[in-house]
Amino acid sequence: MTTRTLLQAINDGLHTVMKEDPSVLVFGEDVGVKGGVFLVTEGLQKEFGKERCFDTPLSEDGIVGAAIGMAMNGLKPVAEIQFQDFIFPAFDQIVSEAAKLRYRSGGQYTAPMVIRTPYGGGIQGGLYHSQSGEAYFCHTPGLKVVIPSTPHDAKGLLIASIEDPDPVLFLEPKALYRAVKGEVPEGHYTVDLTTLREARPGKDVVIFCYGAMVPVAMKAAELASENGIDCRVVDLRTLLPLDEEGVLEHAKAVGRVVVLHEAPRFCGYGGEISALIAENCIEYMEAPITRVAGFDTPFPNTLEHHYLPDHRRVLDAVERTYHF
Amino acid sequence: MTTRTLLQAINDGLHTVMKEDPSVLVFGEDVGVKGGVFLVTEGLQKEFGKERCFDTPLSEDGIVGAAIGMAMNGLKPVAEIQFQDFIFPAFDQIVSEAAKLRYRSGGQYTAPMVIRTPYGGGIQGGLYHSQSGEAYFCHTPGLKVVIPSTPHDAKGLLIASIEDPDPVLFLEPKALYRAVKGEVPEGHYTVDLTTLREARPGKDVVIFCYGAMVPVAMKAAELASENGIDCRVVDLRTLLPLDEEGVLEHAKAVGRVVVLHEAPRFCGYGGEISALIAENCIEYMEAPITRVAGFDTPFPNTLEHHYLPDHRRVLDAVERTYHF
Amino acid sequence: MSPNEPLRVIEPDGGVNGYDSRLTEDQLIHCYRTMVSVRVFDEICLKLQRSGRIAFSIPNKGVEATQIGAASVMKTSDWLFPSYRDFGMALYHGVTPLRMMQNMFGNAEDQAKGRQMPVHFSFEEPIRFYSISSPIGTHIPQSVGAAYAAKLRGEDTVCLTSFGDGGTSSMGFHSGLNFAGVWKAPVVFLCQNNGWAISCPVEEQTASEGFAIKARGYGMPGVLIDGNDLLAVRKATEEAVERARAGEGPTLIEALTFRMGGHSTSDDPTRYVPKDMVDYWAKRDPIERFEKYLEGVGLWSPEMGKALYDEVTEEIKEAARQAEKISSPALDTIFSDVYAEMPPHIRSQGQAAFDLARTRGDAEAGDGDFPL
Amino acid sequence: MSPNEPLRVIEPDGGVNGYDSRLTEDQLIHCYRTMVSVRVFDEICLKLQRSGRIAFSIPNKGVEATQIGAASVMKTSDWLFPSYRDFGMALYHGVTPLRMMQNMFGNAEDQAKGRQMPVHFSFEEPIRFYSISSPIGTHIPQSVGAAYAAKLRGEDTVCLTSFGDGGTSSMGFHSGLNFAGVWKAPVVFLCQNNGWAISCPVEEQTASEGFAIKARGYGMPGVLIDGNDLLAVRKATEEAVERARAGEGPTLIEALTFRMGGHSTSDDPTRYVPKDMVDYWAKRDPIERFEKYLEGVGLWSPEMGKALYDEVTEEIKEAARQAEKISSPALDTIFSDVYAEMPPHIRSQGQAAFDLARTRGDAEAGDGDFPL
Ligand SMILES: Cc1ncc(C[n+]2csc(CCOP(=O)(O)OP(=O)(O)O)c2C)c(N)n1
Ligand SMILES: Cc1ncc(C[n+]2csc(CCOP(=O)(O)OP(=O)(O)O)c2C)c(N)n1
Ligand SMILES: [Mg+2]
Ligand SMILES: [Mg+2]
Repeated sequence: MTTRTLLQAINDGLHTVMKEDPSVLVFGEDVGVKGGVFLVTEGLQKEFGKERCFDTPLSEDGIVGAAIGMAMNGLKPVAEIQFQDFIFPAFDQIVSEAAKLRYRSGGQYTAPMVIRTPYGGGIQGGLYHSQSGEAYFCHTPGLKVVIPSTPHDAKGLLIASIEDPDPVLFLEPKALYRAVKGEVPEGHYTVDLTTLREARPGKDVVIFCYGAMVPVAMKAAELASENGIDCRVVDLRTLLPLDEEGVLEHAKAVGRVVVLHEAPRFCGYGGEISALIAENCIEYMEAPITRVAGFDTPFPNTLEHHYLPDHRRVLDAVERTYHF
Repeated sequence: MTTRTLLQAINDGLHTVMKEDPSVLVFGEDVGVKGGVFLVTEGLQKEFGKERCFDTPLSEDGIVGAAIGMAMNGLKPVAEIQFQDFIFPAFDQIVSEAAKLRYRSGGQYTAPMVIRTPYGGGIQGGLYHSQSGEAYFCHTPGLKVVIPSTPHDAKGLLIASIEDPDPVLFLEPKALYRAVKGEVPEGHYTVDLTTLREARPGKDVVIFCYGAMVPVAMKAAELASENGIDCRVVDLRTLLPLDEEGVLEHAKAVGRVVVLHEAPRFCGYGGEISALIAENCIEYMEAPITRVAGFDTPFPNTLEHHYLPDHRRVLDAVERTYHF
Repeated sequence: MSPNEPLRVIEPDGGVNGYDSRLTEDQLIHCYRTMVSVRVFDEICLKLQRSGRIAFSIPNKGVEATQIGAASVMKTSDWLFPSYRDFGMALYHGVTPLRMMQNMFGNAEDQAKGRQMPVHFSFEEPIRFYSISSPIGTHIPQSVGAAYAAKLRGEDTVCLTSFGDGGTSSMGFHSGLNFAGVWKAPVVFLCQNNGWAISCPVEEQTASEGFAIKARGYGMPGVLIDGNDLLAVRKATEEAVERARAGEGPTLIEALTFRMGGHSTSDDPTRYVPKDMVDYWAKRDPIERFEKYLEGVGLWSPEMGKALYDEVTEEIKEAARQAEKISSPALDTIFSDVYAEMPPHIRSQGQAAFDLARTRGDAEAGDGDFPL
Repeated sequence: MSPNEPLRVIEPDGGVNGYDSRLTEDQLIHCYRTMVSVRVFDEICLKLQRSGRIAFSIPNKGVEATQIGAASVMKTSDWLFPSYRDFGMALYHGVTPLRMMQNMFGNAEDQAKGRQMPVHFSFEEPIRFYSISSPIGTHIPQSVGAAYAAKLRGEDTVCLTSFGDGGTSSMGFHSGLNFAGVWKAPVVFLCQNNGWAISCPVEEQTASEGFAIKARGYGMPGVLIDGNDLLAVRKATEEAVERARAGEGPTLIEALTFRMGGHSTSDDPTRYVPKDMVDYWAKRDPIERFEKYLEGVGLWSPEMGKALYDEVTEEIKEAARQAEKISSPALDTIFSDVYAEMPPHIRSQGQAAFDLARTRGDAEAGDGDFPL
């Protein structure tokens, strides 16, 4: 075990699989010599050569399209999109192609591949370097969507994603790249893609969250406990397919629910969590199912700290839910 | 008043505004001589000339990108995307550009424009000529999303959309193009983009729906009434920004809710409706908030009638909700 | 539109100008037989559609030489990334008419399990005929990825990637050709310029002088050929495949041809195609052209042609009869193949669909017409 | 990379070869002054960023001649569709350093209301300097739409659309140039080939022999020029603008230049740019080049240069000082301008944010660093 940042854990995960499996390739804009703008792929080109870690032309459509072709022809591509905000030129390739290939070909062709991309706010990136687009993708059967929140999970989920037989969108909370540290096992291990994680036990209010919002929820939970409210925090980590049963169990057990994400509220991922609960165990609910989310506006720059949900907003929702 | 199909009503709407306002242009793939593959734009090129109704190269990205430029330079573009399934190459232009232009430029530049596109199943179109992608767009602040279900609304909402100062995605339920008929006023009128429509009064269960699912809900409501269940049907028609207050009023008044759409359930638009209710008036709910939706799979072909929600599935949900 | 003269091999009189195809008699006949099969398959599908027995087809009369000429150069270890009009590529490599008809009927034996519209074929043997996707151009960068993977792994696989004049405007064309150029990927891009993208003529598609010329912008050679001349198509494809196998990278071939029918069974081309254009191309039928050539080398006579036509017709009709008898796919095909393993939520949706059918009866099929 | 010789006007010795710019002395000085202003603005922004007073900037030392040469041909009734590195286009047309600094500080006076990162300028007067968007290439088809609208309305507006070598790989490049060709839209496409897209050299971007050549694939002329030669940039842009105003359609200009700093303040170019390349371009500084020319025509001396530099420096420093004093945008700027009219759900979110700040105190600013 070594203590690593989330960023180092991902880098370690890439090193680990590239060493074990020569069919794993890493490519994207600036991932080679530069090692990516966040340095997530640092050292890979040096260690594995230009054939296995290389830069591409500035075309997300081409990056994902080519990755699909590689995947169906025996390689295991790990494509990087520099910022999740820039993934939209590849939206068609992801949603129409990668996600539907197995289905439309009756299982003859498949696209087991990973698209890694940093998402979310916290770096003063304004409208186009801060977005959390998970909901745009989670409405797409055939795709998997994974978001880690700890270094341990980041490495384990990434390796599981690379080994998964289906296409996986791996969203990395850039705000946590260097902000969280934790124990990370050496070498190969996986964290399975079908279960959520209870990040903190609690019995009064359960907060469902993922990615960069997990530490925010934890902080709010701590503050709440000072006021005698015992919060459970659940890190969903695989958003699609979701561990629905796990969500419902936690919701039933606690009876008071807050759903938290940094993307805009309207038609966001949180709506699905609320809806699942309202559909399957509404009779257990002792309070409204409350969402805390980014505002329904584009992402601002100077005022980003007002836009991003913080412990104040979560605490407020927790208290309202608890005292309902 | 004349009786028109939904398709004729849209064609009539386009004629009406093009006659009144020389800055309105219609363009897209095959909209000129051919009049569009569904013949929605039939006769426009003949009447208004090639300068105002014309074909474009096969590039949805180019169509929407150019429309944005025209809009900011004084024209009123009405761009057609041949099938909603083919809109994804333009996803970036819609989500990153049209929707965010007013905000990012501090109101200096704006993109008042309409993107019309047929959506949904019912024509044996398989994976790629049948999808209902509304949820992909409704998570986008700055955009408006409109779906008519009657000829009267189709024309009135379309004219309102063209006159709206913001970009509007106008989704046309292709299954209804020729299947519904109704009275359509002559000449210019608008249906406002801020209110939902009660399509059928009722007190026992309220069905929230839109587009091609409205007639399905109506049929289910009729069948339910034979069993003594009095269904209210609410046609949301403007999905973004939604008449949230209207939704909550109907939900509170009835206390039992079914949400219906043909897109896949997971992270679909219905989740937002459920979540809104669970957040704002859960205490009025006398039963689980039930969703009836397309399955969480790609859209099939031969078996499309099993995939599309029909009166059987809606009735089933209504009865379960009623008898809960 | 193109100022350059396209490459031609078969002269109007059937003679050839200085190109030795090195095809055996059997191979020549196989090319011919496949062209006839495509034409007959097309005719029969149109009839099946008109009589309501299948929902949809894509006419391909007139473009046979391009698809079969190009496909005939490929080995079964290569990959085809075809367009929806490339029936002949599959037939040439031994996909049976029956397997293709299963798809036209979208039945339980369809390789795509009735999930796609007709003509959206997918085969992985005898050759990899990549699953057709409706969105235009998406397969282009995918084929580059597949080719590059082969190259990285040291295989000598080549990908043949086919698309239309309209397809050159797509984003996939741009990213695909650009990546192929940079990676020197072993791909042959075949642009079938049939004059139209549904109702839009090539002048509405691009202002460039033809499509072959677009190759230079991606650092690869571009070749303009007569697409109704099977041997010209072979010659250009052979050269391109050789370059690819030799590690010299991709080539763009523009084949001039003409779609003699509508865009699809839902389309009426008389609304937009000028009559004289139809007449011009009617005189340049690729099958008649090849017959002249075969006649010259003693392999064809009107009788032989007639006999082969009848034989092929019977075979394809029989395929249609058989395919029509096969039942629809089972309900569970809606729910499988979304992921390698079925997740719980899809399983329970499938279960609910079964239960509902039991308690409330089956869903009713609609009668929607496909417009495009 | 390009085998063709780029167009050059100013000789190494400062003489000009056969091109009369028809610029008055005032205009020449204005060009020079703007080049110096850009360089100084750049220097000051780098310092402001290093000292933590602004978050981010985009170095543009070395590319001044391209942006100012091109912008100087445009009228204020034209449109600029710039890239994030085109500070000089705004300055040339009279946007004050103060207005630009408000954006660098993202303060309450920023035209973009502090919503965008620094360098994402947006102005509509004195010239339409279109709101910069981070996603690469999206503005290209937009500019074509704006130009086509002008043409349809009978105005003689021309759009100048600027992007980098990396931008040519984007889908917007392909659709934009293709539409412009078909529509004969009055646009001048200015590809600033500065050798790099962040850390990716042009050879990784495309296999074509340069970028100007890509024009032919879209049916328009392509011109290769020395981008560090202000008069060569003017000459090519003038010709392109004339064609556009005469209804003859678009032109693609490739300007060879070099970004002498990093991609941004977060980038360390020494990790990837070879030293000899830096040295090569250091000898070709566009400002020194223009000074030689001005000296030759009697408009420049080292003293005059120094005085102007000092004057401009003081002006821009003062702009920075003033901008720094302006407060942050008000909380309600988060919620306005999403739509023309604020819908109820956004209004109530804004209200909730106010209430929360009152009851639980203000949000805390983070300390995230921008990496790109
Ligand atoms: C992205 C996308 N946009 C639009 C369509 C609708 N469409 C289907 S075929 C076609 C024309 C294609 O023309 P071309 O590429 O020349 O091929 P051809 O049919 O002539 O063989 C169009 C516009 C589509 N399938 N995909
Ligand atoms: C669609 C998209 N992908 C990636 C990025 C990240 N990015 C910002 S600038 C840049 C390089 C641009 O290079 P070039 O076009 O040559 O312009 P230059 O910076 O050299 O002026 C990249 C990859 C982006 N902004 N947009
Ligand atoms: Mg065509
Ligand atoms: Mg560059």
